[in-house]
Amino acid sequence: MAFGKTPVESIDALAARVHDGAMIAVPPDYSFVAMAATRALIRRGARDLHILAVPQSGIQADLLIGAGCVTIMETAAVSLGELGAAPQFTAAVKSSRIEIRDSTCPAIHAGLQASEKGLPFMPLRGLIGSDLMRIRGDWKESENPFEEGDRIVVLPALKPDFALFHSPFADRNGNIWLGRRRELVTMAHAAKGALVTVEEIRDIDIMEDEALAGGSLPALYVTAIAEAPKGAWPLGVAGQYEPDREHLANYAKKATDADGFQDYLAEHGA
Amino acid sequence: MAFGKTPVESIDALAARVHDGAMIAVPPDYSFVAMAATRALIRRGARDLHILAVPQSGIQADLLIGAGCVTIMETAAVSLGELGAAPQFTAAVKSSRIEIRDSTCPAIHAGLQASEKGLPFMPLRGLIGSDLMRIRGDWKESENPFEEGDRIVVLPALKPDFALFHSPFADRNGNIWLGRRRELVTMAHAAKGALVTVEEIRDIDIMEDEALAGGSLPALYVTAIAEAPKGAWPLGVAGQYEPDREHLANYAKKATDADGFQDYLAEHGA
Amino acid sequence: MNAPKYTKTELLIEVIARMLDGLNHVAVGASSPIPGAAALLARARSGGTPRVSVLSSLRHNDFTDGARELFDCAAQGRIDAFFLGGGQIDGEANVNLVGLGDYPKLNVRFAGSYGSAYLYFLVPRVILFRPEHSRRVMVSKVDFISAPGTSPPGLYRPGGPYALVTERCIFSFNKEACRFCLQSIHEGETVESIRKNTGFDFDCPPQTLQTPPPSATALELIRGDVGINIAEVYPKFAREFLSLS
Amino acid sequence: MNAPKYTKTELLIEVIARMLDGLNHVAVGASSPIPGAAALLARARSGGTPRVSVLSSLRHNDFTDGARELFDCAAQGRIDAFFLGGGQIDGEANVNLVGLGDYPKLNVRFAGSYGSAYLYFLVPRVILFRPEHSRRVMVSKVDFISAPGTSPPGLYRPGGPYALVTERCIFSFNKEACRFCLQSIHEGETVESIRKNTGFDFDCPPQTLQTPPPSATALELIRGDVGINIAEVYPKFAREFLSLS
Repeated sequence: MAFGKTPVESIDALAARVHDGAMIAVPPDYSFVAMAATRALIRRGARDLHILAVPQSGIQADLLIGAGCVTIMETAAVSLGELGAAPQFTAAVKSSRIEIRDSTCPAIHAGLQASEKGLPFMPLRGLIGSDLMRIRGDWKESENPFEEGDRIVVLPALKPDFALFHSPFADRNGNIWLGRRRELVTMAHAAKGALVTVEEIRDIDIMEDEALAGGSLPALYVTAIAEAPKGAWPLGVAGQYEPDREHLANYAKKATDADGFQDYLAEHGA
Repeated sequence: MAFGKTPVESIDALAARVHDGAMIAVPPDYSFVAMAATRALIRRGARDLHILAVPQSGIQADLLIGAGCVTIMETAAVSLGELGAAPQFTAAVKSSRIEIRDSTCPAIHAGLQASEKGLPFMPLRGLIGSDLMRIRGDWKESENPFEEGDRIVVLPALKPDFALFHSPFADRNGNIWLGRRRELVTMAHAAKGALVTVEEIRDIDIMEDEALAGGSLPALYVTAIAEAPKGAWPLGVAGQYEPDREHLANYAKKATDADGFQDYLAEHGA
Repeated sequence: MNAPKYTKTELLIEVIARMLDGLNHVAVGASSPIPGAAALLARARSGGTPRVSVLSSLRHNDFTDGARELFDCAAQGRIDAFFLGGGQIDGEANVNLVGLGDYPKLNVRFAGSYGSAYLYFLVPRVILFRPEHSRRVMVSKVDFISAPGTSPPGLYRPGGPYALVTERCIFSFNKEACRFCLQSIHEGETVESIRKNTGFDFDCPPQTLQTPPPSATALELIRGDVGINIAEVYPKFAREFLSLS
Repeated sequence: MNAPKYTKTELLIEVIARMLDGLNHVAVGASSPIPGAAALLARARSGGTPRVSVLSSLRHNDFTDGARELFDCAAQGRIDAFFLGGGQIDGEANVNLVGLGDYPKLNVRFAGSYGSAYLYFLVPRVILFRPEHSRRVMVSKVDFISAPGTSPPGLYRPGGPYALVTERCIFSFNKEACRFCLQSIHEGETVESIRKNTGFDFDCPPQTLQTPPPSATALELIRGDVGINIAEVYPKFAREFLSLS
């Protein structure tokens, strides 16, 4: 089945498009995280993923890291928020099982905007004097070409293979509604393709409704869509369902040791 | 009267905020042009304006130029579209009555995005080998810091004093709805302040409606609002009213000579 | 069976549409009614391929991120074809959208360069379209280069000129030689009439092809859906140059 | 009349809120329940000034252009105050949000730098907030500089540290001397207890001020509207540390 030119497929078919070694951009926990697709990635045994958190992540990154799917984690932070440290992330970094590319939120946004604009780099204020500049061999100090002596950092473009996220709905033509979550629009523009799970597919044309069109991502950027009701669970979708706080607290407790983490995976179908 | 912290005032009071010599950014003819405010600017005898068309303009720029309000016109183009050349613009450029800063659409967007991001410059592809590079003393050829020999242009930030545009509605807190016209959001972010005329003020909170919020500009960026029903006339507002094509054709004819232009101004209250 | 009668406008729409068949995404800029109609025609007869984004149209416009999205999208490699005109076009495919004479004190001022200085570099298939084919327009050297036809090796330039379509003929562009080559001439023209009206030198194949007339299907679409849709953005054009059925 | 009883959390909310009075726009980042409550308190008692943007809140969030807008807005000079924590904070106001030990093989790993390496440079009034005030946190030199407290002259830096608020005291920061100065101590503390628990040297005024307790109005708001609103984003915090009426 396909709406317009964008295929609508099963969550496992969608996850299978993420090849081993792919760089995938994902949103923060509060914003339309494709958790059902994340479990599908773990089920299919994805390997060597380069996860780019835009700009931070939580349980999604922790699950993928714990399940051995991740080789590179690029992020401004990984945390379970009020529930504390992300246990699998923390353990993997300390034991060097993954390569951590510590970044800072605006650097990730700027790197994606560079790709969005087809630019090889983007300048950014701040950063100079932080140890991030020391450890990021790919960030460079440069000079403002319009003012001698004004030092400024330049960052290389970040070009993910896929942007992977969830949305309240797609329309019959494959357009995706995202409302205020415009970092997902930028992510999709910057990536080679977007893989999107949706609560539902509505038989409407988003582009015919000016109110909806302004908060949408055109099908043009979407590689494939999978219908996934409650697809952000145990995280929430603003205005539709709350995060499952009990479940998340249980995860935070269980995932602190390897056995508990494996139990969790087995129990929750990943 | 003020909604939230944003003053709501008369169209003349709003226009009076534009001081002589101000740099003001304006949208293209198809998109929410503040024509009533433009007539108010002419009424108050604004002088030495630096008009930045984002990225092109039509009757708005032509009127302001003809009325002697403009010293610098920075734009990718000025044209009356199907109705042909913009007569007052054309005459003013040929007689050197205004300084024309010829640009190209993406360079204007990039310069505004630089200001939006608080950056002193933005790189851009293309341009090299065009005569625009020759005549724009403020554009520089540079090198991609991540690839030796890869030449790329850098453009200085464009920081307007005001973004001036029209919108279908504001809410009671001074938030402005713009739908898909997101170049107006960028314009407002980049400018020191936004002056916005609206068809109406609705007694709602845009931020409480996720569908509307995604296509809106927060009051945070808005200096002042004026209610101006049919405020884009003789241009249109998508979904609300069409351009007044007869009026525009009449303008195109009249404005080709100085007397006809003055007649037009007198007749239409500018 | 006689071939159906057609206007020059209809021929030009069909000629351009043929250059778009099989592409994924075609964008159409300002003041481009004929290219806009061509893109809609290509889409209509292929069941939705290519996607068409007509700037300043609400209905035929996939963009939702403001006016910059067209340019970003092109830089991402997501736009396969675009159209440029020109007050002057020269034999090296340089285009001039700024004016005639010595800049800035021009004898004739055009509207301005629009996005040409950028899109010409980034869109793989840029179709130059200028109906008027005279020595006034097709010049040996443009007075002002809004966008250059070619760039030196090493400069990032995935895009460039693909063809030049006029009221008299179609030229293809040879990037290596940096010259136009006559591809086909429209009904009523000869190689000599082209040469006489062209200010630049160009290559000719051994045999001159005639531009085929629009098909009956194309004409039906142009006079139907395509015309109705282009009238949204270009009402004057649709009224004056299309005989809508 | 006895002063009303209050918790340490309530005191800290009030202490920070006082630093925000009169500002136009305060933004609150991730994992910042007390600063978030302080910003809402400052707004509540001034009739809507300052604007407050709480990230990850829908209700108290003016941003509509995606996650980058906070950072762009700060660079535009439109955010007057922001908050940073730190697993370690040193006497030169450097903050470490990355971990303890030699990077990348750390003994303790924190969440990460978030936006610190940028916002610390651009927001005029960055308030460092870390309740735990021990030699483990307040160190002589951080193991990793997520964001430096000061920058050499000539570097573009309109922002920087304004104060450091802990469970024991308030420090102000002297940019020229690149040192903290004790501003006031909370009830139950002495200069000696502060020195004993601080791993860096700091300046002391001749007379030590006591941090004033929260006003009855402040407490009423914290236990009412402010608490209810902060619970939207930090339900666990609101449940455990605020006694909502």
